[in-house]
Amino acid sequence: MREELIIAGFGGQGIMFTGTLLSQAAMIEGKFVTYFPSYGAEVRGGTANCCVTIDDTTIGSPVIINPDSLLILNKPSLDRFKPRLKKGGLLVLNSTLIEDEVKETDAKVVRLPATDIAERSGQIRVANIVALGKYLAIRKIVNQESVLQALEALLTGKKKELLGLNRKALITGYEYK
Amino acid sequence: MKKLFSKPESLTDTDHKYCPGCGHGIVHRLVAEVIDELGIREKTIGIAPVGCAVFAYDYWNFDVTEASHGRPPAVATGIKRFLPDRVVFTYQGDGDLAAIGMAETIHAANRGENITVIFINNAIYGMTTGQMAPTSLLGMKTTTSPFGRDPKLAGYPIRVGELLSTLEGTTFLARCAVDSAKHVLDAKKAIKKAFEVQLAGKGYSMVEILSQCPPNWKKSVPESLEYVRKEMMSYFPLGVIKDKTKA
Amino acid sequence: MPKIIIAQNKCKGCELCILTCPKKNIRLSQKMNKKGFHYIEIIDPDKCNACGLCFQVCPDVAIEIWK
Amino acid sequence: MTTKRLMKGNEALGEGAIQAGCGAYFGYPITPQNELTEYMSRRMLEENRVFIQSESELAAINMVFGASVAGARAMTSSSSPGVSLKQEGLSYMAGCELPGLVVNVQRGGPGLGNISGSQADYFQAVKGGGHGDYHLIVLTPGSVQELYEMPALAFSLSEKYRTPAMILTDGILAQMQEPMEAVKIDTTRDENRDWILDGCKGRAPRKIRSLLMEEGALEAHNRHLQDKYNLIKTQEQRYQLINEQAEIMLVAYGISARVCYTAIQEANKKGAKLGLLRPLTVWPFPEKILQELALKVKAFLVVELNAGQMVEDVKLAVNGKTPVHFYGRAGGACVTPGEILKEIEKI
Repeated sequence: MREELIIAGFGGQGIMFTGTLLSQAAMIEGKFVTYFPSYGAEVRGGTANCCVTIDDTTIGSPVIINPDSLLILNKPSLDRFKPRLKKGGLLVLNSTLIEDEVKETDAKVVRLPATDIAERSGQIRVANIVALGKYLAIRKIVNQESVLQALEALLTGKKKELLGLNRKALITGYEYK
Repeated sequence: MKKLFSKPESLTDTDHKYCPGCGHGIVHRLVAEVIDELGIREKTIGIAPVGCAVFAYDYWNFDVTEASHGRPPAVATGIKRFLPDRVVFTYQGDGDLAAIGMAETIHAANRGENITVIFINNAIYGMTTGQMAPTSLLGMKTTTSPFGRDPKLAGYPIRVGELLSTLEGTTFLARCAVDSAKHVLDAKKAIKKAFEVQLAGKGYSMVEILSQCPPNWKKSVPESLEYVRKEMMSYFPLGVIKDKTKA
Repeated sequence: MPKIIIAQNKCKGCELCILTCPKKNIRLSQKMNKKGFHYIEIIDPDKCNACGLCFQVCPDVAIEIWK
Repeated sequence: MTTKRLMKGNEALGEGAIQAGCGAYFGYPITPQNELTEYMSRRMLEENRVFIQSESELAAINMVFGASVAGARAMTSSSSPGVSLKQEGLSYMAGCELPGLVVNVQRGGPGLGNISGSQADYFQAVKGGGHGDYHLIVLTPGSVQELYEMPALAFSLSEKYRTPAMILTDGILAQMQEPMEAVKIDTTRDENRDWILDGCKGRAPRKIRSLLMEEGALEAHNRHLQDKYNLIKTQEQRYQLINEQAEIMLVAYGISARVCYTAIQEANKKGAKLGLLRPLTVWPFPEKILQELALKVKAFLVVELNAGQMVEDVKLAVNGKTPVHFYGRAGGACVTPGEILKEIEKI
C-alpha cells in the first residue's frame, strides 16, 4: 500500500520536521520511505513543502506529482497543491489560516484549526504536529507509538525539552473530533 | 684545500634554461643553500609555478610538484595541512602570485598557512615574452602596454608585501633584491628567516624578491640592474615589511 | 692562491660577476662555449682573494671556489 | 527494530567518504550540496582530519591536488557552476595522474540556472570537462544507500588507476532522505604509492608534473593515458539490469532511473513488461551490456534530466542495431513516471 503525502506551509511552520518525523516513524516500522524537501533560498520566508512516500516495497521516484494526501498549513500552499491531489484523496488543512470553503466533491476534506489548538496548548509552533496527529488518525499509515518513538529519536540534546510539548500536540491532533 | 663556494646539495646539476642575467637562478640557489643549511632537504616539498620558473622541479634536488597558474598557495595548503611536519614552499612570479592567483595568495596568507612563499617580482610576464604584469611600473613599456603603463587604463603596480601586511594571518614579510652581491646576501638572510618561521610553526612567511629581466625589459644586463635600483626600488622599497616574531 | 673552477658550459656570459668583482679580475673569454656564449675567465688568479661575490651573483652556479 | 538510519543524501555521502578514509576535504558553499560541506566541517574535525572551507572552487580543487600529491585520500564537492570552476584542476590531476574525488550535485543550468536537481552536466563529466584528452571515472549512485557506499569505490578506483574520480549525483538525491544501513566500508588502500611527495628521505627526489615539452614526450604520455583509459573501459563497466527479458529497455542513471523504476512498477500493474538498464558508471560507459541488449530488445528509451546527452553514448554503443528513443526534461524539471509511460506508448 503506497501513500504519497505532500506537506506544505510557511517556512518556519515546521514543515520539514513534520516530514522527517513521519519518515522516521515509517523507518522504525521497517517500511520503505523517501522524504524529499523543497530547499535552498525558496524556503526562506516563502512556502516550504516536502514529499513523503511510504510503501512496503522499493520506492522509485521521491518526487510526488499527484499525492494521495495533502497536509496543508497555509493558504498559498492550498492554492499550489490542491489541483495536484488525486481523485478521492485526503486533504487535511489548517482552518485557522485557511478560511476558504474548499468546494471539492472528489476529495475528503478535513478542516482542523491546528494553529488555534496549538496556541491553546501553549506553543503555537506545534501546529504542524497537531495536524500530523489528525492526518494519522485518518490515514493509519504508521502507528502512533512509532511517531512517539520517532520524536524521541529526533528531539535530542537541547531539543529534548520540547519532547513533552510535541507528544501532547500529536495526541491532541489524534483525538481532535 | 677547502671548498668555499659551490653548488648546494639541494640544487641538481641541470643547466638552467633562464636567460643570461636573470635573477631566477640566483634565487633558486639561495633557496637551495638555505634548505641545505637548515638540514631540511629530505622533508621539503616545493611547488613550482606557471611562468619562467615552471621548470624549477628540474633544478631542485628535493620533492617538487607543479601547480596550475596561480594556484601554488592552494596546492601548498593541501600538502601542508596533510603533512604538517614537512616544509612546504611555493615559488611564484608576479603574474602567478599577484594576478591570476591573487585570491589564493590572499586567502592562504589570511589563514596563516604555515608555508613559505618565494615571490619573484620582475614586473613583467617573462615566459610569455614580455606582457604587462600587475607589478609593472607606471610608464613601463611592455608588449601589452606599448605606450607605457597608464593607470587610467591598467591601474597601479601592486605592492604585494604591504597588501599582505594588513592581514592578521601573516607572520614574516620582506622585500629583497638580487641586483648586487650585498642584496643577494640580504635576500638569503630573509629567505632563511622565512623558512625558520615555518619550522617554528609560526605561520605564513613571504619574501618578495625584485629581479631583473633584461631581455623582456629590452635592456642590457647593466641597464637592467640600474632599472631595479632606480625605478623598482623607489616604488617597491627593500626591507622587512612585517615581522610578528619580534612583537 | 685560491682555486677557481668555472663551468664554462654553464656560463651564459651575463657579466653579473664581471660587474661585481671588487678586483675587476674577471672578463669574457674570446672563446665560446657549447651554448654559443663567451664564457668568463679569471684575469689573474693571483689577484683573487676568494671573496666569493662572483659566486653570489652568478645565476647559473657556474663558479666554484676553493682555498 | 531496524539498524537503519534516516539520512540525507548529502550527509550519507559525507559519512561514506569519511568511512572510506577521506583524509582531507575542501569545499565552498553552493546549493544543493551545502549539507555535505557542513557535515564535513564537523565530522572531519571530530576525526582529526583536514577540513578547509576554501576561498573558491578553484582553490578547493587545487587543495585536493596538493593533498593528493602528499598521499591523502582527498575530496571536494560542489554543484554545477562550481564544478565548472574545478575543470582546470581536474585536467591537471588527470595529466599528473593524481587520484582524488570530486562530487557534482547537479543543478539546473546553463549559467546560474536554478537549484533544482538536474543531469545536465553529463557531457562535462564523461567527456573530460577540462582541456586535453582525458577521462574521469564517473560513478552514478541511485539511492542514499549508494551515496554512502560509492565514495569508497570512487577512492579505490581512483587510486588503482591514478586518475581523478567523480560521483555524479543531483539535487534531488542529495536533498532526499531515506533509510540507509551504515554497512562496513572496505578501506583497503594500495600501499605501493611510490609517486607521492612526502620529502625525499631515503630515496631520490620525485617530481609531479604534466608539462612535457621534450619532443614526443607529451604524445608518449597521452598514449600511456589512453592505454590506461582503455584498461578501465574493459575492467570497470558497472550497471544494474532490471527485467532483462523486457521488450522495451529504459536506460537511465541516478534520479531519472528512480523515476523509471516507478514507471516500471506502474507498467507492471497493467501487464506491460518494461526493463531498466541503470549505469553505475557512466565513464566507463556500460557499452558491452548495451551491445548485448541491442540484439534482444525491441527498443531503448533513454530518460534524462537534460535535453539529451547520455542518449549519444547509448546510440554509439547500440550502433544502429536497435531504435534508441529519448525522453528528457531540462532546466531543473523532473520527468514523471506518467510521461515515461506515454513515451513508451508512442514506440
